Amino acid sequence: MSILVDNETRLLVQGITGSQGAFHAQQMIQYGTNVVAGAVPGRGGQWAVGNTPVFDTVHEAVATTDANASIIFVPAAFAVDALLEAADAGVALIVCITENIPALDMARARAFIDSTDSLLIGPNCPGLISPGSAKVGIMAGHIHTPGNVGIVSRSGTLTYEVIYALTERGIGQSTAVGIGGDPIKGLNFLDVLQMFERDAGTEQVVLIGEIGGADEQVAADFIRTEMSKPVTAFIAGQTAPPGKRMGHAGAIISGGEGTAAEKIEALQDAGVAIARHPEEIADLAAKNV
Amino acid sequence: MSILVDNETRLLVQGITGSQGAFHAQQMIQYGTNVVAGAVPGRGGQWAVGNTPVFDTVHEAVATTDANASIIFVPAAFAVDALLEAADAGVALIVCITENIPALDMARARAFIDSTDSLLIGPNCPGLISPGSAKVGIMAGHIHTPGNVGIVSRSGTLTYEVIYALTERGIGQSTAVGIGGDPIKGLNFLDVLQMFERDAGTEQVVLIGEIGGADEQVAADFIRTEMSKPVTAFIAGQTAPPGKRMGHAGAIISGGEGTAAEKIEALQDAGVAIARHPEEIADLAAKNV
Amino acid sequence: MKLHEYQSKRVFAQYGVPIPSGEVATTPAQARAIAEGIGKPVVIKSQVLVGGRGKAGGIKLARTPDEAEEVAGHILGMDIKGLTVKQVLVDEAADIRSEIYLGAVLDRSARKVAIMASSEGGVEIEEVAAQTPEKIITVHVHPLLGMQGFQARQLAYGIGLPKEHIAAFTRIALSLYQAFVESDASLAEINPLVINGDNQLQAVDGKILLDDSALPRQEQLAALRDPDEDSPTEAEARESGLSYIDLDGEIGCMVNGAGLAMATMDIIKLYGGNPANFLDIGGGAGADKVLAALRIILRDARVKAVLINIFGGITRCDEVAKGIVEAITSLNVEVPIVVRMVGVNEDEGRQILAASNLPSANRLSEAVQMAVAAAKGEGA
Amino acid sequence: MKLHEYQSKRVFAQYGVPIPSGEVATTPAQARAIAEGIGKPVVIKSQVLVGGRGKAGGIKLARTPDEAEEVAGHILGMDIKGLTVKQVLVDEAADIRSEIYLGAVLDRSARKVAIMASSEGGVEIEEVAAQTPEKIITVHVHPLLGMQGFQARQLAYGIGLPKEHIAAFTRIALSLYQAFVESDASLAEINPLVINGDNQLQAVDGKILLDDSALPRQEQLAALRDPDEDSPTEAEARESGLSYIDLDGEIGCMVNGAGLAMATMDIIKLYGGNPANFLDIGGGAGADKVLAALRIILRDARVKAVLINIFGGITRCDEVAKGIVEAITSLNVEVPIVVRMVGVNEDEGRQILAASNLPSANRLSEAVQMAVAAAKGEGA
Repeated sequence: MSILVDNETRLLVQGITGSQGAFHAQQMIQYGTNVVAGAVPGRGGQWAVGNTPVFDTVHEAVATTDANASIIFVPAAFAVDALLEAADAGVALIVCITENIPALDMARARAFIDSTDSLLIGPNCPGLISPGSAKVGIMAGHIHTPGNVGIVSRSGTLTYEVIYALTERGIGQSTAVGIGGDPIKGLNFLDVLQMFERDAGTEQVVLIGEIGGADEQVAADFIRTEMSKPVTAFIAGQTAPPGKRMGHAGAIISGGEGTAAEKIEALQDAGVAIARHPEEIADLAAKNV
Repeated sequence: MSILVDNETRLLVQGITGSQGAFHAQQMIQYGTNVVAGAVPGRGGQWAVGNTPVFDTVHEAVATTDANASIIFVPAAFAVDALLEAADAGVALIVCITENIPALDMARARAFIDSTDSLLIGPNCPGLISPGSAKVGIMAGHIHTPGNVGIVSRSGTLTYEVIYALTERGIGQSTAVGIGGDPIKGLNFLDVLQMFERDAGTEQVVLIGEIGGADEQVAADFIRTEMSKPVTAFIAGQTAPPGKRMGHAGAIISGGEGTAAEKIEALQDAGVAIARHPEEIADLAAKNV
Repeated sequence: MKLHEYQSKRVFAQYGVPIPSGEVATTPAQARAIAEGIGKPVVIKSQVLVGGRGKAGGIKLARTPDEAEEVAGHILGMDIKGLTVKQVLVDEAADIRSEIYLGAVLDRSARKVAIMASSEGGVEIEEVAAQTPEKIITVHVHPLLGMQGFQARQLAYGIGLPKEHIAAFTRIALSLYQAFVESDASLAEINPLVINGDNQLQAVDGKILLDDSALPRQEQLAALRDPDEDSPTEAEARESGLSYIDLDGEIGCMVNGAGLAMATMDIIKLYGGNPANFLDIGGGAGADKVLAALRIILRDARVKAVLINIFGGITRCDEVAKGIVEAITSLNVEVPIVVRMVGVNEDEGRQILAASNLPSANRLSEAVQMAVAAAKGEGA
Repeated sequence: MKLHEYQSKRVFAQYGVPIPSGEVATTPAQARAIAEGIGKPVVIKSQVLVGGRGKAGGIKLARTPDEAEEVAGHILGMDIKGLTVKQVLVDEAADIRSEIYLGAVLDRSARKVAIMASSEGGVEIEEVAAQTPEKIITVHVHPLLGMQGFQARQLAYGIGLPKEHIAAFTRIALSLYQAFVESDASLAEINPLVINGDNQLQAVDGKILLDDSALPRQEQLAALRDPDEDSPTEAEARESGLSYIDLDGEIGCMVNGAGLAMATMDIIKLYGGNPANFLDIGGGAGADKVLAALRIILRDARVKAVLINIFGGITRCDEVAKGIVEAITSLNVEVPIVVRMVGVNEDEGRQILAASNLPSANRLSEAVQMAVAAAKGEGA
């Protein structure tokens, strides 16, 4: 079992004719994801990546193919329009890979999406994967293996590092969700932890956080008070100097908020095992198997 | 018993130091309404209408007096700010008397209010009254008498006419709600009918509609499918010529939508007794007593 | 409030919608000069605030400046549905390849602005809605989010627009929404939006209705009001703060409150009479407003009786009575007046009226029956 | 991206916020001329993109043009926290009666812009937050609705502003929000907002941070970038599309992905080393980016060893390997380089590297330990 995506996922790829969109659509299809349609204005009626029909609008794509999830590979200047379109068309799960979307645009978009029934993951995220059933993202599929560890992370390659270490030790994953590093985004740690807590196929959870914001502290609160499954965590940026932006827009410390030390303390207080480096996560997770 | 307002109502008057606000605050207090505060920017710390404390902001008024309802007597140019302020401060029931608020402002305000827990009545309405316990509006209190007929109306003086006829025949009212005649407003017929249907103190309902829009048709649908209590209705504007605006911004017929004939037919199909003139409502209601 | 075609198109043009080059003329000579300036065939279009100008002969093609002068001379002064044509728009004639409808309207049920498009432009959208509703594509705009690009594309692809026009159409649709919102419109239509001989989109006809409640903050647009939109009497009433509409009957009515005024008209009809007008004196009217209202009603020669129906509340009966007495004293009243007055200060009001010996009633239906009888000369 | 004080205040002024009259000078003579033009005492303020300019002696009063020239001569060229003062703002000196704080910041937890005000202006808001948090009034703005008048009044009354200043403050707060949103800021502060000798509100100091993601659509603001904001190396990295930050350690790192880069730094520290930099080559970097990254790292004389950590995905290991080989060939590499490469095309990458005889490891922790040892001269 898994959360958010599985064999029932019928995926729409927004921007399927771009180089990123086409490449990853191909990769997702190869992994076994059920890619049912693409949407690119002006390309309606064409076929992409083999036999995937392309539509001019998301509404048309959804009406024709019953797509229930969408992944967005659209340049930053058009990505907000694309995700609003998906939400307006009633797509249940929207995954936005695009990076460098202005934060105020995301604040507006998120406020709108919250008034719909859609869930958003990202932007600026690698997407998510339920190993063995569906990959809706840009991660390398082959490093994953099915299992019962749920993973939620703000980071991309750092997550691969952890997955790699887990898989090497024979510990499989139920679903790995990359929520992205932007300051304003869709699902956060709390939302995903709640889903893992409810998911019968997930027996323990790995949380990969980083400096900036307070989402890890909010997650810690939930873990302490509501969560029955064991959690292991790693927080990146312990050595990052304050006030400098480390790539992710979210990874900036201002006014003393969001240091690695604060986050680690909050998580430890909630009974979370803290790994000192990514590979140690696998060691700690192994104890819970 | 009654809906929306009663002895538990703690009323804030926004614009209490204006001539309308002061006059009607006085009238409401005389009727027995529990007026706990006024809000007027720049008048904080003063007293109005005898011993009602005035605050600069609604948040301060609510924090100090636990006001749970607000009535707005503020000029059209400032009324939307006033009602957003009340909603933001968590006031449960907001009654906006002000007329001539631009429709697009109301569309925006309503979209915001829908994201809060507040209910809005109006704008451009006479307010509402639960006879014998609370008057939150500008109607003449003395023509009402306590009883178990619920009234919901888009019109002001026309409602008084009906109430007057009911009271003259000894038929009392549980609550009379003037929802106002504007095209975009807070509670509509449907919302108030649902409340009356649930209210143990209401045994039958009188609906007073007029030309324009389709709210009466929506109400008819609910009455037909969900409502157990008898409903009597009058629709004003049967002789109004199409395309002309009859005072209320809502009372305009365009493109054949919203004629009195359509509305009457829909209500009759739902089993509603239709009065040919306002006084006849009392005759019809008397049959249900 | 309605804007003329040329005013509406200028508003659209401010937001970047392409419109034909053209100017307004009030004389045939001006029309000729404009046509000369354009240097191509022109269309002479009467500017009156009613529909059906084309069918009435108020829109004509002119191939030369001579013809423009002649056609303008014919159209200027023409009567269209009771309105005299005082100005014509002289527009470069478009070589029309196809006609699209594009409109924005406030949808009160959805509480949102609806943007509609149809490949069937050039006819009234109500007609399309009745005959081929599937040819109308509608999107609703979230009031706080505003219109989005994807919505414009939904319309464009929805009406099957050729690919080469999608981008231009999208810009025009977003502009129309912007114009609608920033003008506080209740309706804004481009019909037809044509694909012309140069294969460009162009708004050939336009229409804007403004939200009257927003006019105080739309000074520039409010200043465009054509006094001919309302009858002189309606305009005078508006000046006095009254809401008045001319009707065809014989019983003048003066009522406080729009709903009650409409109900009063309905009851007049019910008892066999016909209302001569709708007149709402509003809430809290004083004696001066009442006087102004009666002056307007009594000027109408068709009026055979007057019915005054006041339910006192904010409006006080004694104030209304004062106005009535003043009217009777100062105006030459030749028709019977029936007064029905209930509510705040009704006793004081009746006392003031007592001297004037006016027939009055307590119940509304009774008062209406008296007025109907009086209008029929059956005495009151 | 940070704006200078004078740039920030000019942005605010465009939105109607009152600011002191003043100009920027790059020479003492210019400062004198500006002071003469103002004709009143002035403040000479160093324009450098760091805090604490006042304490560092970078802000001084000058009563006369002579004094302005002298003071400007002193401040220009001064070193403040490693930055050389190249320009000063010569502002009319305000007669300050009281100081207010007013700021807007994107609150990521609330996902809204927070507007904060305090009667304790003129000091850092963090200090007020730590000592007298009750003196900070905050409102959150609904992203779709925008800031409302009532919210500005909540701030004004909340900080106990005298009645006479409420209206002006309200306008300024709404302007600040507008400036924030239309500039795509992540922070916009007026501190202090003063009540001056003429009893008027005036923004005496201002600060704006811009959202880097929005710079492509903020061309005018983006053009204001001060190249001194970043070190020359950081600026060069940005030109090459790399995310680079100078640090103090001895181990240069090159990583793909920000989270993995931070984690790599953390592990270096864990094993007793110190990272010399943060460097994220981003996703899908080619050989040229890798070459540019290594050139930047190797230029730092403090670097005693380089750690390359690549988890192939969008980034292909063979491409990275090509860049490394090119760097070794073309640059004068005098320090050991440890490569750790896993993922897409790792075998091809290793083959390319084989010739170069670089130490490599499969596990990250192992690679880090090798790099730390190498930096300590313990051989790799």
